[in-house]
Amino acid sequence: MDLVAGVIANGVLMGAVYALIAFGLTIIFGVMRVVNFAHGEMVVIGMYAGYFLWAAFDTHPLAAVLPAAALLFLIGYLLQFHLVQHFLARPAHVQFILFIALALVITGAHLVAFGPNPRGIFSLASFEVYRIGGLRLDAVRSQAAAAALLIVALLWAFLRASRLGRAIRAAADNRTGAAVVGIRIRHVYAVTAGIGMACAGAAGALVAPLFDTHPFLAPEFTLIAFITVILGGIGSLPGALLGGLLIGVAEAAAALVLSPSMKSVLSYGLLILVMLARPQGIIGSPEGQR
Amino acid sequence: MRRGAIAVAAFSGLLALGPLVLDGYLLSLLALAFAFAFFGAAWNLMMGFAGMLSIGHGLYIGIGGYTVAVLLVTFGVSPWAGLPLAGLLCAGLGAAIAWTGFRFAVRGVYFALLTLAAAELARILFEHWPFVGGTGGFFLPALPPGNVPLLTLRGGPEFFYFAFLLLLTAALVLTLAIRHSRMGYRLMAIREDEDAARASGVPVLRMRIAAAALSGGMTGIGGGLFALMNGSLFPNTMMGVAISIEIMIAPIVGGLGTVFGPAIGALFVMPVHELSEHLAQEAGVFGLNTLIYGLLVLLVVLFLPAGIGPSVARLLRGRR
Amino acid sequence: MIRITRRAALAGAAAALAAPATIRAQSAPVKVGVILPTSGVLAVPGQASRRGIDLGARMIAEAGGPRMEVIHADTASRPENGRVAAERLIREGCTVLVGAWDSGTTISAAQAAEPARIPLVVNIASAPQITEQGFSMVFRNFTPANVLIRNAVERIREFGQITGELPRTAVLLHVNDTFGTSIAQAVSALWTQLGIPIQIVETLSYAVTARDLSAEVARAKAANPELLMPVTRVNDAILIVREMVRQDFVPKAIIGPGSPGPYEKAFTDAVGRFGDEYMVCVPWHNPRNPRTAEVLQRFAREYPNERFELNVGFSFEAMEIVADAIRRAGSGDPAALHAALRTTDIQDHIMYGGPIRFDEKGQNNNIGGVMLQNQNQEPKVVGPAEVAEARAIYPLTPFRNRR
Amino acid sequence: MSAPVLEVERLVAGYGGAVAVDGASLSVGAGELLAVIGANGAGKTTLIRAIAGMVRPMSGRIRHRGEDITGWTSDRVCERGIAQVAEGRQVFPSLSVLENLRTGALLRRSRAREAANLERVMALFPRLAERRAQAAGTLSGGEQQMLAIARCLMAEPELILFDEPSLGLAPAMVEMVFGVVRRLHAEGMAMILVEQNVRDSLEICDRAIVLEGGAVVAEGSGAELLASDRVRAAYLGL
Repeated sequence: MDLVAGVIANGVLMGAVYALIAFGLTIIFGVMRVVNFAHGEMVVIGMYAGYFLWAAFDTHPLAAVLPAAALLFLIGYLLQFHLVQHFLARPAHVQFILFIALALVITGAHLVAFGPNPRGIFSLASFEVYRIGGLRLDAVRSQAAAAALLIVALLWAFLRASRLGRAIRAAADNRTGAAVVGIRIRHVYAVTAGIGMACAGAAGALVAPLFDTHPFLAPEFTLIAFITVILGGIGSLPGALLGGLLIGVAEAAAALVLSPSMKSVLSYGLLILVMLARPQGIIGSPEGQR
Repeated sequence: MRRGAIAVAAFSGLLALGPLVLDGYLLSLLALAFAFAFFGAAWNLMMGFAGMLSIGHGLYIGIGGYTVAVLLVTFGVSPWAGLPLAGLLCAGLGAAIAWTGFRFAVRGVYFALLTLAAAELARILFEHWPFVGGTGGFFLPALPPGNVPLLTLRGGPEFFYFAFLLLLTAALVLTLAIRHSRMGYRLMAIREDEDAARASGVPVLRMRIAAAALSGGMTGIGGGLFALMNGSLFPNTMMGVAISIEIMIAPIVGGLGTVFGPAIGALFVMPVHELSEHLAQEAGVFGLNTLIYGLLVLLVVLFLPAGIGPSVARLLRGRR
Repeated sequence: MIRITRRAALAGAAAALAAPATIRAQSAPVKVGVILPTSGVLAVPGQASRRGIDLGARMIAEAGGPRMEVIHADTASRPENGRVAAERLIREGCTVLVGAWDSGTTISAAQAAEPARIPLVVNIASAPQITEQGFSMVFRNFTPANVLIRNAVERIREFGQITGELPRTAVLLHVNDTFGTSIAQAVSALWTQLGIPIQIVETLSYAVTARDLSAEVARAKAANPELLMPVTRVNDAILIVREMVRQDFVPKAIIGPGSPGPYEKAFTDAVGRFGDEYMVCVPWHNPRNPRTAEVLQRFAREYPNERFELNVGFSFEAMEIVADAIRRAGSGDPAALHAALRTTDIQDHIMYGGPIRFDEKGQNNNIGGVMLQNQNQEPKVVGPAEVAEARAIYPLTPFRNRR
Repeated sequence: MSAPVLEVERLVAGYGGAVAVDGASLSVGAGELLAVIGANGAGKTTLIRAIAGMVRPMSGRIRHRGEDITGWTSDRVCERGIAQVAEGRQVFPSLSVLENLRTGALLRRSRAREAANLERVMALFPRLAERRAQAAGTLSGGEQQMLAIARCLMAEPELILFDEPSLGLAPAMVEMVFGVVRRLHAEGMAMILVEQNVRDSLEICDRAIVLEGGAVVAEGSGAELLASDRVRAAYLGL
């Protein structure tokens, strides 16, 4: 019983981190209608940021979250403002290749700059566990999950309550309307891209103590973010959260009952099922499916 | 149409003379370029003409490859029979996916992810299927001395050069014929505006299934030949995400929805790959090749929005 | 068992290094083409192999060996590039090829080497099929998965004799990639055949791209084995150890049969003392050979941040095999090189095992396997006794006592 | 007469290569209501969009209170107090009525007085006050038009560009829209009113221009144009 509970609990914790990654992807899509196929690469940049901060200053892994998010915000802002902006009106496959090219550039740059060797954070903190009854919850994962949920909650509040958040939601809802009321669309878009990529970067810093950082991790993150987003409903923020938790638990459950190497079968199966049966995602609105 | 046919004839005729002046290295490099040009042309039929974005075309390469290889090694069936069978199987798969997508109204990005999910599912299943060697891979025997390529459909660089050139030429002719046929116009009508096309009486479902089946079937045949060229098959390299993405780059760089786009794209991309690899080796900076390649693709999408093909065509026309 | 006396070793070294004047007098160096995945997903072992090649070439040149010019080609970890790379190197005048680390690329390159009649010395690639497909140009100085496991099983048996007991139950936890699968298949095929008294109570496989192995380790722990046998790459070995610490999973021993990973620097850097006492059975350099010590010192000087592991070692040795063949062939002619490679008989070499000889399929069957144990974050040979440099620690020190 | 609020001089604008506004000139004085009439495709909407900064003019000049604002982006134009009630209303369907209104107050010029303005527009449109928490997408067309006007007022504009505000509305709602326009006019707001409802707009305007093929072909007071045979024949069907 402890086995099942422990595995599922870990699934939930990982799910929260997936949700943060997916949150970033979905907000970019929801506002600009572009799919960031280089999202996983952004996570990896965040991981490197986390690793190097630890290596240089021996900081607590959580301390890297803000700097990583800030770095990725900047990257996202500049990329959107100067590059992606020009592709908004282009067809989906051209945007796709743009992001694939970006992904190649980032992977190549990582390989050139940091080499292929995996970089692991060795800190005693990464071996801690919290015990709740018979349940052992890994401390790093719990902290990562808590931080991820906190970030998601803060962003949600930001989008609801702040002036800029309202502008972002307005721009997502009706682009012409946003221009009509004088919203600086290009800036708002760039901020949105910044936030989306900052989510990926923060998630990267959070997982850096869990997975060792190397240049080729990215596609896995991109895929998981996609599946998560589609499950929850593309463009839906609560959907990203739900999708993340669902994927986390589903993978954990699959690792228990199936051969663990088959566990992504369940994710893909779930993905196909949702696409066929409820294309707007589990809690997304049909609006999102444009 | 006539000018296009002349262009195809000139293109293929010129390349057919290649072995007179090229050595084994350039031949095998070009064979690889033709292979990717062919995959690109097949993919282009679906995306460029019917507007169905498939990011899981590795599925057909893999299924085609394994079909031919397993038939050959396990059952002793000649690739002469294996290749058409692979084509039929993949055409069926393509049709099934197109039908599923249509039936459940899976559009745009969703359709793309459906194709990706299908390819990934197939990859994982093959990785757990001992009959095809799982992740351990599936190997073809070495060619015996005195091998007759036309019999075994396996051989040296020259054989694969001609084999893929032939496939590519066939694909170009087919693309050209379709482009100027009623089917071509219907497909492009669907691409431009599906609802309008349906309103004006285009049988959207039939057209989409036809395009997907044709594209899948062609890719399957190419995948079979690709496996014969590689000599070994692994689910990850034959149908992973990497190859699915790789085959899209050439047609988009070359010019989507044009007859020659995929070929021009592949003939541009391959040397870039090779030169950047050289450069990386010379500089001793590993990974530089990925960086250069990514930057070049980026530059092309930035500055040649329609792809290299149309820009070259405009340049040629401008000269006249 | 193979025994190498000190005298034989010295004689061999002298023979290998003292090239006859006739060769040195020749003007053109022999071009050696090296095909490796130095970029792409296999870049880690690809670049490690490259270090072995480069070091080998330099040391051979300095010792007055036959003149060689090494030309590198990168496959970007894509098998179809193996053929193109081989064709290119052949065009550039290479008369012998070395490569290509992974099995798919090796086959692809062999297909170009075969009709061109250019020998291909395989540094690393473990699929048993490589030497079973009928290629006449392939010479593999690496153990296929089945031999790897045969050696590993031998080491585990010996280990029982040293410690006085063997664990009774085991869980096999393996990565589901080409290598991991071949190893797992070989384990299940050989285990009963060789009469190992350890019962494998569960076999678990996970995807090579796994991001999280908590569930897998939890399942392994639930089976409560005395022995954990992980077959991993480096990343997942790290993940497994971290999870074992967190879940406080302490079997009596961790032994990875034929598994890469734990001896790599990335591993010991990432898990530190928690990675100590982790054992693997792999082909390895012979620490008792004085030449090995020399090579290791030189490597440490030239690559202070890297570790000399088996990718480096076998790539280094591939260069020695090539140099030896050139010396005996007396020319760079591929046919002569091929004939020389067929009759290769190198007594003294840095990797542990018997003399390097290739059978009619091009396989070297004399490669040994050692048992390595991480001690103080360095892999140490703990078996067999004739080459051991440290005593094995058994049973495993609980992780909670290491904080 | 004081300096005009807005002057447009020989404006040329369009989309892609197509020219929709071809050399139009106009001016709006303080507190003046200028009606723009013309057939479909005459360039009315493009004219509005060019002034609002949503289409970049190809040539010509736009001046606001003497300052050249040609080619400015929409946010800067809005910031100067030129607000738009756009064609198709352009509300934010998934945002609540209240949130929609608050998007009108994102500009620096009116940000500080958001609460007061909110009270004012709620008083002006009690219907919106009732539905403040409802998503804008669920409102009726007339209510959405109220929302669009109210949102525009949140910016404290000094010139409002109305683009077909009565299009597709029920007669009672058309009545309401004209009532609001009249009221704003009475309060001294400068406005440009583009309408297919030619008679009503000519009746309430101070001055009107007729646009044909993107150029101004007639100009005069509302009464003058109502009396013109050409206008009567072309736009009033008489």
